[in-house]
Amino acid sequence: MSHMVSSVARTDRLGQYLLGALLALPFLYIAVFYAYPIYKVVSLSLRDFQIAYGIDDWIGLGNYTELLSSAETWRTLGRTLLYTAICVSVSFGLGLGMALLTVSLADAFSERFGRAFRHIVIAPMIFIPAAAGVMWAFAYTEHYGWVNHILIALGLQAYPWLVSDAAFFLVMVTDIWGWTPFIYLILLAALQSLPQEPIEAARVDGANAWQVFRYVTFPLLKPVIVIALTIKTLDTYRAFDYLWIMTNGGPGTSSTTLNLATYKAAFQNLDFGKASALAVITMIFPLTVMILFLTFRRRGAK
Amino acid sequence: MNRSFTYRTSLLFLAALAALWTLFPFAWYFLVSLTTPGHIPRRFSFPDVLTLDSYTSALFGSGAKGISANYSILPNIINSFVVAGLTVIGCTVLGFGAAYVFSRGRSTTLAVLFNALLVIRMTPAVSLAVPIYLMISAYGLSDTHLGLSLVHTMLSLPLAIWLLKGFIDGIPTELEEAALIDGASVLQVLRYIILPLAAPGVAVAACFVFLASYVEFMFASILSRGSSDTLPIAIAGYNSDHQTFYNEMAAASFMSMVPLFIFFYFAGRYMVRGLTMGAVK
Amino acid sequence: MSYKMLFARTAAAAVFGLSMIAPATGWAGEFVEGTFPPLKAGKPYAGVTITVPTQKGWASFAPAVELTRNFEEMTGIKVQYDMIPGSDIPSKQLLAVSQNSGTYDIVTQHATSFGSFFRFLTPMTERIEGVWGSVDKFEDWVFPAQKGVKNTDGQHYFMPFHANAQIGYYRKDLFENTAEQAAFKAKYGYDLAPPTTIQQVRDIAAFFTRPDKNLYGLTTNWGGGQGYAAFLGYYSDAGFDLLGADYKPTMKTPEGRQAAIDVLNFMQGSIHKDKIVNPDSANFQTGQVSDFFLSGSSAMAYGWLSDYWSFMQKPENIKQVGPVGAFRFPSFAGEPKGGYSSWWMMGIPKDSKNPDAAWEYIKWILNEHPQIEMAAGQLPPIKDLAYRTAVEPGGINPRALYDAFVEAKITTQVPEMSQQPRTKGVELYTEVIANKITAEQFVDGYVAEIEKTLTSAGYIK
Amino acid sequence: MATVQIVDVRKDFGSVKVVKGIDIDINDGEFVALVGPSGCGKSTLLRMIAGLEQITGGEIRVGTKVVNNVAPKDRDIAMVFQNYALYPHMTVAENMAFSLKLKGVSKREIEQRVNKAAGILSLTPLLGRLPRQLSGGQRQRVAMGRAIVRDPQVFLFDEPLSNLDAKLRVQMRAEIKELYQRLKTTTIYVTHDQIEAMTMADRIVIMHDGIVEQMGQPLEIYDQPDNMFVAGFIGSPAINLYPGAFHTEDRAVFVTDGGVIIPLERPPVGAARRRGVLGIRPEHIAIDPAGAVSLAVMVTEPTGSETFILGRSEEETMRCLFRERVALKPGDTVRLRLDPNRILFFDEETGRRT
Repeated sequence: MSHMVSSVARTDRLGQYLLGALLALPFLYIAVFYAYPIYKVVSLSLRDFQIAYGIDDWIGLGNYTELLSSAETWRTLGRTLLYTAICVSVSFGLGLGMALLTVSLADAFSERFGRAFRHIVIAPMIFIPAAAGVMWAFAYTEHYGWVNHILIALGLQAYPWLVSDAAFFLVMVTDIWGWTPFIYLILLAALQSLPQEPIEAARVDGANAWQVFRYVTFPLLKPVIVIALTIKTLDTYRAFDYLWIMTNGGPGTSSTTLNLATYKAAFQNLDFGKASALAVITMIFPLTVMILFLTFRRRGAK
Repeated sequence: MNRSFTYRTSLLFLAALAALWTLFPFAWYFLVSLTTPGHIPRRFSFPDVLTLDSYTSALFGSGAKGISANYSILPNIINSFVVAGLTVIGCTVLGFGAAYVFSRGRSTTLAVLFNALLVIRMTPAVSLAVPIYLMISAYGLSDTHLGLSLVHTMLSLPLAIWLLKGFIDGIPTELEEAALIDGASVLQVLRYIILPLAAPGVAVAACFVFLASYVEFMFASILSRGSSDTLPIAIAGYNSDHQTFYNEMAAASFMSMVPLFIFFYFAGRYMVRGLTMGAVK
Repeated sequence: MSYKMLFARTAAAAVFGLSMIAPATGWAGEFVEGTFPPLKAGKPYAGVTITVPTQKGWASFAPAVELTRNFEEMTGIKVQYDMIPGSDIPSKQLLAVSQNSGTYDIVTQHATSFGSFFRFLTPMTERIEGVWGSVDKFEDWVFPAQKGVKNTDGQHYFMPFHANAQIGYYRKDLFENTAEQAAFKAKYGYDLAPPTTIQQVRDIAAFFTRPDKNLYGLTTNWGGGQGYAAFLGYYSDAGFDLLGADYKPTMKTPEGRQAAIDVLNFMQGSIHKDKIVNPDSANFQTGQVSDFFLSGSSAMAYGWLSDYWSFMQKPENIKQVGPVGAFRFPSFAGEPKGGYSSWWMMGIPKDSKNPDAAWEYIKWILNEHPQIEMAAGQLPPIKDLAYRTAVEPGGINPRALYDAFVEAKITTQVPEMSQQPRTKGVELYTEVIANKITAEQFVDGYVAEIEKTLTSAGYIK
Repeated sequence: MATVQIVDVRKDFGSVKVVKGIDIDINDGEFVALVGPSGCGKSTLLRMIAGLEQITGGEIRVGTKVVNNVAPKDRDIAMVFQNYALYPHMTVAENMAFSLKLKGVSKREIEQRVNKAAGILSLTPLLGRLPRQLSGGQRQRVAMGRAIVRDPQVFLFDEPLSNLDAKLRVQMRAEIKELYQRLKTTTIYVTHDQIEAMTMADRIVIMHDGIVEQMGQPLEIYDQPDNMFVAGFIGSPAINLYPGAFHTEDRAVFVTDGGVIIPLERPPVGAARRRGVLGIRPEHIAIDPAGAVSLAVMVTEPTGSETFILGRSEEETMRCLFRERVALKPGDTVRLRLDPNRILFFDEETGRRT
């Protein structure tokens, strides 16, 4: 604790121990509930561990070779990345659009109007994801859901949406609906705290709206965008609720992402060994991204 | 601002489109919560029966047999609040001191530990599910409030520390030094200076932790066997093998959003900070 | 006669004619009077609390939960229920008992998943002999399905407490409407009546499918796990067990393969090609089927509908559909061959802290009082009781349910079948019902999964 | 009250040496100002005296007690911070009472002492207010109140006036001085403002780059700066400094590198043909038609009481300050006389005054 900015720890030996303990406590907790499970999941992934059948044998990389040689695993990985890519990019586009719209509304009408619009846009955030999941699943039912009602009103046929190939993409719609406000809020906050001078200067210099955005606003927003996209990407990658509640990963495995595959292997098939191997595979991507991000940010800070 | 009529009209049009996109699913679902199973519209129309029965029967399990789940979400509300409450206590108690040290300390070790928090926050929860399940059941804590809140504490601790650090960063170190010179010990500095000044921050962090626990689904579903089901599990549970009570499910969904609603009024302006773990202020 | 009156009658019978229906009851003072299977007198396990898992939101079990007070008063044993969501019933309990944590004193399982539990349960033969005199007498007392529950060691590990079968419902007002009858006869050449062959099901469903009038011919519970169970039910009713004597999947034989394909083609085609089944059926569980049927949008319905039979007999609930009739769903083999039984059972795990108190509970739930109370949504697994609730005049269950059940079977269980192959089966099934794969692809994939699992588990050499 | 002795005190932050061995003896009841540009180590030194920074080397004594390893709370000192560091969640009274409360002083005595201090600083009507409800000057007074209420042995001030506007600063300066005169407590006062240091302190310590450049009474330092740094640092507008060479052939003159020839009355001993730096304060330059230096006026800044002129002479710029009003405008040329008695010379290499 010798490198304390405040003098508190430096001047009090007892205080040093106390602060050490204050720091040690949560990390002890993290050691028990994070570090140990990480160690454990890696070690379990090297075993054929099926608790219900009393099987618990060390099989080395057996689970991995089995998983990595299965086309389904690669399809699952592809699906996970597709889900992440689509949800993140569409949410980003919509979020940015609505943030710009909010600023324009406040500018063209009144601050209050902008605020009211903001309240509307973030409404999905006040719904528990599980509730949003059942709500959207309901919307796709043939006889009660408004999606089919609209189709029928338009003279089209109703369609069993969630038991079709469309299901995977419909979960994405829910994800986008539920999480666009996240990106929106961050971008809006950033937009509203942008220095006005460069934008005004650009206007005076004769830039049109698009040029102001392209050459001034967007570059100024860039650091925030990088952070928002990183967090959103990793959060989407971890997505579980919507997929599980709306489709259970189906039909078949057509909406099973790595998260769901891990969950199913563990808690439906009770194959803890294989589930652990999947869990490790699932972790690799976010941990790599995180480490790259932190290195990048460190360099940026220097 | 002098803007052309076309410009303003197209802005309004876009705003209406965005509002439709976010609000329409709610509106439809809200209508469902206001009717009874036999009266959920089967075509694009308004339900012919409007009643608050779904709310009372979801809340008290008082609905008529056969057309109601006969299931009260009151115990689930209590479960949710107890688990989230314990999680808030865990995160604040564990996180406050660490946040202080992170805020005031400068060393490579601290920097590494602090980044570790971000890595922990971004680890897919499902990757920890198996070992945590085994641990929690080995200690006989599955299907208990404590067991679930121990896990939720783990999940939210990084965010809590991150947020609290942000707030403590805003407290000038001179205040601590003044207190030191005034004769305070480290504990007294924390007790009389940092804690009262960080109190709004603690409240905001507590809100985030509370909500994170309140909406968490996966661990709540893995670790519960029924008697400690939290609200999300109960809501999803209306969709059972036997029957789906859409109207009560909708009513329960709308009732469950009350704490989130309050939160947006109480700490909404800290949203961004919480969402990005303070990376963007 | 309402079931309450029926209950009064049977209760009286229980008190005065106990010795007649309870031949194995020993010395009267040893047992609580009026109970059969008899509960030990003198509250030997008073003060003990047992934990009993059961399914969440299970209407037909709810009366038993309510009646638990009686049990607690009689025995001094406290009962704590864990309400587990239906889809987690196998996994949560399996995980609990496999960790030797003593979480549960009783395991509550369904016929699709009990196999995995044998290794964690205590055999019940001795206890059964103590009450019924012999295992044979016990097996005679309940439906034959129970014989399929035995483990390979020939012992019973589970006691049944709830029986159910999938049956069909139809709207009497439509079927008995003379105009409809005439139109039907003119079109198909035979009389409109509850179907007895699959072809008739198709005909009638097609006849009544009028989407413009918001009417479908048939609504079924073919969503996810229940649809998979429905498939197994049809397959079983065509005379096939899932596994043969050598543990090889019967779908590998040409006949089995054809039967499975017929069934799946019917299910898939009804939704996607012929469109004679309400398309939501691909997503429906029984409750939704019942709800949809009650709203008047379907001429026939299929599922675990007895849960809703007594509900549908009440005039206020059938305003839109009029009187409702039940029928035994036809078999793909022409003659029904027993079908597939929903058989809910309780066993006592080895790690139970109070196995004897748990046994008292199991005996109690098989008693007439709780069984009759629960019969409003199920069939008692006890033949005699079931007969009274369904066949005797004034019974609260449809006759078709009893008929469907008498010969119902339980698929051969090996522990490994209830997890990975089941998950795979459900996955493949959902792809069939979503029209993503063909019936043949299902059979091939499913057979391969079963063979893989059972080979690696050592059943298939 | 106590003496403070600082003996060879050093402070390193990692490999950076911030304070490089400082010796200062402060007498009992003395008011000493530590002054220097930012980064000179004056605040670090003060914080070491307070106990807020560990001492890397040397010794600090308060009274007779070595306090190197004594916690701040046990040093019996009080400190006023640059931004006042008032506890924002406590009222004025609570702020002032905090140290007494921690010490376990009885409620009655706390009240008495707080009231007394508040009376001295005319804070009595404000006792119930929170710091955010106070003006800058009031906050400053509360900070002082918090210090005096404890009756400490030493007062430490860390640039206490730098957050106030110019007018208030002058007023508070007087108040602090008055307070000091009343209490006569040993006071160490850190500032970067030389006027504050000059006007308030009994003794000034001028620090630069972690060392003491000069220590002494204000006017002594002004008139006889030990070196070029001190000369340049003290005095506003700043002293004119011209590197150049002495010529003694004809008559004694100093020729700056920029070509200005300045006549000298008596050159420093052994100055012939040697190089050096000439220093002349702006107020020691007078308008004199017979003066030796000609100045082309570039900027005039009349403030009423005095007139500042920036001009060009040959290749040098020159700052002049006249007490009288002069009617000069840019472009004018004027002849000046540099008061030879006031001219200072410094060694070009060492910067020391010769």
